[in-house]
Amino acid sequence: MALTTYVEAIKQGIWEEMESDERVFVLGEDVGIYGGAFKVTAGMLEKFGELRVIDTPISESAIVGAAIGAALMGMRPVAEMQFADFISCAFDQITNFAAKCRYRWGAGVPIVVRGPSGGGVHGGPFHSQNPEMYFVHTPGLKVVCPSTAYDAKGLIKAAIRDPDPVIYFEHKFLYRRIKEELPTEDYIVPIGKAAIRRKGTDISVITYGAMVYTALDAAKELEKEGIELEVLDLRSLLPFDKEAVLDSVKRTNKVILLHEDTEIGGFAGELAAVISEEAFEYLDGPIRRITAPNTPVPYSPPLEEFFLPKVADVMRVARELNAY
Amino acid sequence: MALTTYVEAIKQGIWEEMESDERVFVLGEDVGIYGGAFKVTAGMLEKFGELRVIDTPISESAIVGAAIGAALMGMRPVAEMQFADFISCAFDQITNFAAKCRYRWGAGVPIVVRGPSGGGVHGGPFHSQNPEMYFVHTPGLKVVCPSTAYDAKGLIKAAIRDPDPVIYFEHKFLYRRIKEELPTEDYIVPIGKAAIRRKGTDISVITYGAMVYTALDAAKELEKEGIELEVLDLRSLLPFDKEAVLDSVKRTNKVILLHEDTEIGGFAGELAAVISEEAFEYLDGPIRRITAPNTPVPYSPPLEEFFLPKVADVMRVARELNAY
Amino acid sequence: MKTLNPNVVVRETAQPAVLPPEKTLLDMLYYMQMTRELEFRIERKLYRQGKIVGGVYVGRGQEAIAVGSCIDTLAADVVCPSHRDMGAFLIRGMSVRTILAQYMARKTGATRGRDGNMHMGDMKHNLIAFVSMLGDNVPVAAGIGMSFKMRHEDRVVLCFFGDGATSRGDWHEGINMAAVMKVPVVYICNNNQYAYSTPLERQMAVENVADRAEAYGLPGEIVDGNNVIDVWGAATRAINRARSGQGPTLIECKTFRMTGHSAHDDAGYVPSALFQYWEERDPIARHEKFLIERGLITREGADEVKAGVNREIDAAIQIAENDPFPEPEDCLKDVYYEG
Amino acid sequence: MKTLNPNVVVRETAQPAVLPPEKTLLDMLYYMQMTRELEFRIERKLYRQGKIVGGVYVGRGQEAIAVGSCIDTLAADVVCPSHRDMGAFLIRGMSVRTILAQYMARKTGATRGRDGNMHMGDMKHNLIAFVSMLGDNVPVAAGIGMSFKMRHEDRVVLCFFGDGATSRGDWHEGINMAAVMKVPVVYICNNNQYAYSTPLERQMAVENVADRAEAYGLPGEIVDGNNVIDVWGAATRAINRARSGQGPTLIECKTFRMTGHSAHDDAGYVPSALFQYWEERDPIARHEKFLIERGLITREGADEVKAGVNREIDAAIQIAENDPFPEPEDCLKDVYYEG
Ligand SMILES: Cc1ncc(C[n+]2csc(CCOP(=O)(O)OP(=O)(O)O)c2C)c(N)n1
Ligand SMILES: Cc1ncc(C[n+]2csc(CCOP(=O)(O)OP(=O)(O)O)c2C)c(N)n1
Ligand SMILES: [Mg+2]
Ligand SMILES: [Mg+2]
Repeated sequence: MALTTYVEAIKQGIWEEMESDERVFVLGEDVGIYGGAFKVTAGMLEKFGELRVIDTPISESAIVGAAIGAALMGMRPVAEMQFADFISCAFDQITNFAAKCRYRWGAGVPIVVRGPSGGGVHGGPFHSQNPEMYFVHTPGLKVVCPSTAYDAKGLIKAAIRDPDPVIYFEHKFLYRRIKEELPTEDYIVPIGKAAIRRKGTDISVITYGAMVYTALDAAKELEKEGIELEVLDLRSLLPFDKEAVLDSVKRTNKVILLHEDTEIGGFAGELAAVISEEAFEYLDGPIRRITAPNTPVPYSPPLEEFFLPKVADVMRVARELNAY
Repeated sequence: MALTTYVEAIKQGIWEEMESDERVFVLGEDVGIYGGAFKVTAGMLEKFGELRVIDTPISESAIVGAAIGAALMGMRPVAEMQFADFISCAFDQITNFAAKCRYRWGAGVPIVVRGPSGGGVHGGPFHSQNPEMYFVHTPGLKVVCPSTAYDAKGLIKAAIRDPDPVIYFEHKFLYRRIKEELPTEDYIVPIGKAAIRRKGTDISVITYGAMVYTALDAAKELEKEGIELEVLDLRSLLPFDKEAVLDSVKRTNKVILLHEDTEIGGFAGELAAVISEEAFEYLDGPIRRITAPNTPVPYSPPLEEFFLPKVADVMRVARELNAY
Repeated sequence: MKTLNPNVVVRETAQPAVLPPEKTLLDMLYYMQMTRELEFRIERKLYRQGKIVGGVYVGRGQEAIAVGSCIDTLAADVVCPSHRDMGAFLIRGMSVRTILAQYMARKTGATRGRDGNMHMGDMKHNLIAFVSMLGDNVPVAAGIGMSFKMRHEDRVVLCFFGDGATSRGDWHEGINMAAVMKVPVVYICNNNQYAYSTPLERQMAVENVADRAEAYGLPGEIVDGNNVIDVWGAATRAINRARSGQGPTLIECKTFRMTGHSAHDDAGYVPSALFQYWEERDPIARHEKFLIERGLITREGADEVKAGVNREIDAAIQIAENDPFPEPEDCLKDVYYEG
Repeated sequence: MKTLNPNVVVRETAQPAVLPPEKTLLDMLYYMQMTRELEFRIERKLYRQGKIVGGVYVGRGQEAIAVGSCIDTLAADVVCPSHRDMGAFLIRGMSVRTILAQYMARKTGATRGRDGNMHMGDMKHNLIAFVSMLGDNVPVAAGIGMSFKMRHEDRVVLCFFGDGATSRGDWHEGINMAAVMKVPVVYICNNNQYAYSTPLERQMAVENVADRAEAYGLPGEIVDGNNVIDVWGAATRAINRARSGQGPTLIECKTFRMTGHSAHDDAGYVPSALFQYWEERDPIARHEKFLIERGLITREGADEVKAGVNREIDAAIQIAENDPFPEPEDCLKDVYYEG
């Protein structure tokens, strides 16, 4: 069977939803003729026509605003941010309009806002950001960060079908580096469910996105030293799978929180609070965070390499925790 | 001696800096003729003239953008957001332009962006927000949240003199409810330094903004029960006074993290991570969070009352922790 | 006609060739009167009695704009009001009691107490709730129009905003997108010449909001916003354009805010001559005069409209005041779909 | 003159009454040639050799715009370039080596490796670094102008952007604010008729970017962006207006992007006839021809300019390639002021 890349999986997911539900449409910059900067929407214009594959002006706020308007009328818009970094320009529409409609007046806003996030491709400070926390901190939104092709497809489909606004961050480093065989039948990955990527007894590494692979690589190395990491891939950040987190921590009693996003105010903080409140008695060591440092994402390869959490970081911290 | 309100203290701080440093100017909506929606800039137009007290169009993004431009030319702009909620409209300029200039090309952006945040005045979902975490999570910014008139003045002066961009959230509930005698001589409150508002031995309540008073009120009640809360007012969130936090926790061994902002991704998470990593061995009980629930800020008094963390919440959790 | 504000020219518009039917002309009076009296109660009575908390904004003097433009919308059309468009809610069918309950933060209000004053929405009436961030509804309206175009539906959307809101980036992005996509939107500006305390000339370096229309390639039209029939005429033309696939229009209604910005603003910064000038052009008095002159109503009949409206409001206040507040725990509900 | 794109009219501009001095005319050739050759090396050599990583954007065919408008700026003036304005950096005094080191992510680059390609800034040269978010520099330029006005300084700021950037809300807010405040800014649009793959008619429903100027109450001027002397003329007029306190101007330079959007885009979506049409209007060839016809340079002299430029670049590449990368731990420095 053919292997499907992560980027192709996203495309398949949107494509299938557009085929099965005529309310679904895509809009964004260069999504039509060009098929998207990363080709996520390639071929859609030809297949679905210009009413459902809409090239817009460079107006992130209006892209999201228009998606909201269409969603209020019963459509299922999928809005692309050419890079996730540019979601900053749509921040107000997302956090104030989309996130609060249902609460205020019962009007659902089933939009998906998606875009490539993350570093590792030398994109520099404005093409490498991980903006998930700005939205995780906004009640009314959902936020997902798939790490596998299977999840990328299953979560985009779940996001499109979701009655609430979903922010979907795809990791551009994984686009063509990750591939797997996908089911031929229709499936979704439910929003809010984590997946254990590796069972382990000694330390839980709780992570998401591209860092799942960093954790798995470290686990493989540490296995040789007799340290067994459990790797929990959150997949969704809002809501997140608290049960799976607590369950893992209660079994391993030690925890590393790993993400590519910067440290202060990052998702690791939220996890630390939940764990130290609800699994306090199970902890046999300090909760350790491994994150990017508190800086913009630098461009030059040695700087970016320094910035990104690495396998060696996980190994070092795991050894320390193991010895604790 | 006359007592100075919190709102008057902010005004005094800006006024004095404008008198002593001609680089300082204010801009924003209705800050001139009207003196600001909450009168923070009242009288400034008459005193300093329209080149330094600038009524702008309703353009939050351009207000901040223009402040950045002027700051790059050596000015010290103080930009007002009429309500802190509207900072959402300037999110991109703040997080991408202002926050990253120094890192990228060594250009300091000494702007202050200030505005009234917080609930308790029935402002509803768009006039009550606590948007601090969006900026705390952005390296390159500083974020302060004064709770006293003394701090309000000392921190606005420190913010104006700071070489980096400072986001200054004043709590509108405190504007006219809090007053105290202020020093007649010039002073600042250094950014990044917490203050112990009440010494205590049993539990540390770490908080900021209007919640400082909630904590103090609870402490007064609990004293009667023999529970001694220590109340630590962070004053600054970015950078925050890690030393003071750890020192307090190491003395009391129990901790409540209290804020008016919503829970998920709130500042309590950051604190929990730091404490559970760096003071793990000192903890004699779970770290407890008391925050607003994960909803927009509702308008109707019973809903808003439910939304805001209360003295009773602190008392309940403190009793539980004390009994732990 | 020159207003006192040297920056504002209200072009003399010809009386529309076709007048609305009699019933519409009389309905206009009713809705304007209802708007005026309802807002009077809200701002000058209930708010001052402490029965409404938080901020209160009314559209005194601007009643003709929402009424004239919404009166002929069809049930399937959509309206995105702004914060001075009470008439839109009334015409679209929101009850006076629901509105009052909203202002008094009751469970029976349009947002069940979650939001305040003019932030009302109801999909049943195709009314989109305003968010405070001015101009945010402009791209949203474009998206609503896009959905009509995609589905080949014969519907239009009306979107309201003030002169001040036109300075927001979202206003620009939204109008531009609507123009590029040629969607069926009618954008309606209440140019009351102030944004809070800020007069027009500190907001823009052009004389008219409608001067901006050309920059987007859409037709702009300026009307006397204090003449409900002129507003109706412009709206009708724009709605027809939209329905026939010719895309969006920007209508600028020249008017004046006959109050402070909100209930706690005494508008001390507004020259009193301006109030006087515009008082003489009061849209309700003018429409009454028109109806009387045409023999469509008598002076007494007009007074009875006002009296009737007040009886309706009295009754609604009684109900709304006895309506329950939401349960505190309701705070936690409906952040997400609950099935 | 009509271009092949039916939406674009390049108005035939009269040769400016006053020409720049000879030295300026020759400098123009040098800087355009340097821009062209330097970007050629960057896009077609260093990038393809893997010596530049990440994205690369060049301004091939648009060299006259930055060069014509910046050539007469004074040291105290400020320039906010966008992503296709290499000439601005060169004219303002940034060395070829610093630029190459920037592209090759070296410590000696304009951002010491923190940022890539055109995101260069240097307060020494009054060059403000671009951020990717298109249009963000427009309000920033307004603020720079405000500071000049506040301090009564005789300085102007030039701010560059593409046609696509004009759809951003920040563009609107910034231009409007500059117009209202009457600050000394010259806004310069490179209208290369595409934003990435999106042609002008899908970005705006007007023919010209400059049509938008009226909506803000500022003068707009359209020039042939492939004629460096025309650009110079328009810039000179606008700079003079700004210096004399008459406020901002919007200059639209009609041009064409003679490459893909970035080094990894083959521009397959651009009709090849358009490339051909604009190739014939190449700004460097045209300027060479002009200089030769006026007897200001010979063919050989012009070739020698190009050869000289290439020698400069060769030398700079050698240095830059041997420049060090930043130390990894540098990542942590300078997020805040470090004294
Ligand atoms: C983005 C944003 N900034 C500021 C405000 C605060 N504010 C509320 S109404 C108003 C003035 C609005 O003026 P205009 O658009 O002319 O409407 P009007 O009130 O005159 O009808 C302001 C500044 C807001 N609601 N939203
Ligand atoms: C806010 C924002 N959205 C999207 C992008 C991605 N992007 C980079 S350049 C570009 C096209 C720009 O078009 P234009 O402004 O015409 O400039 P040109 O590249 O044609 O010179 C796009 C969409 C961006 N940089 N910023
Ligand atoms: Mg107004
Ligand atoms: Mg372009």
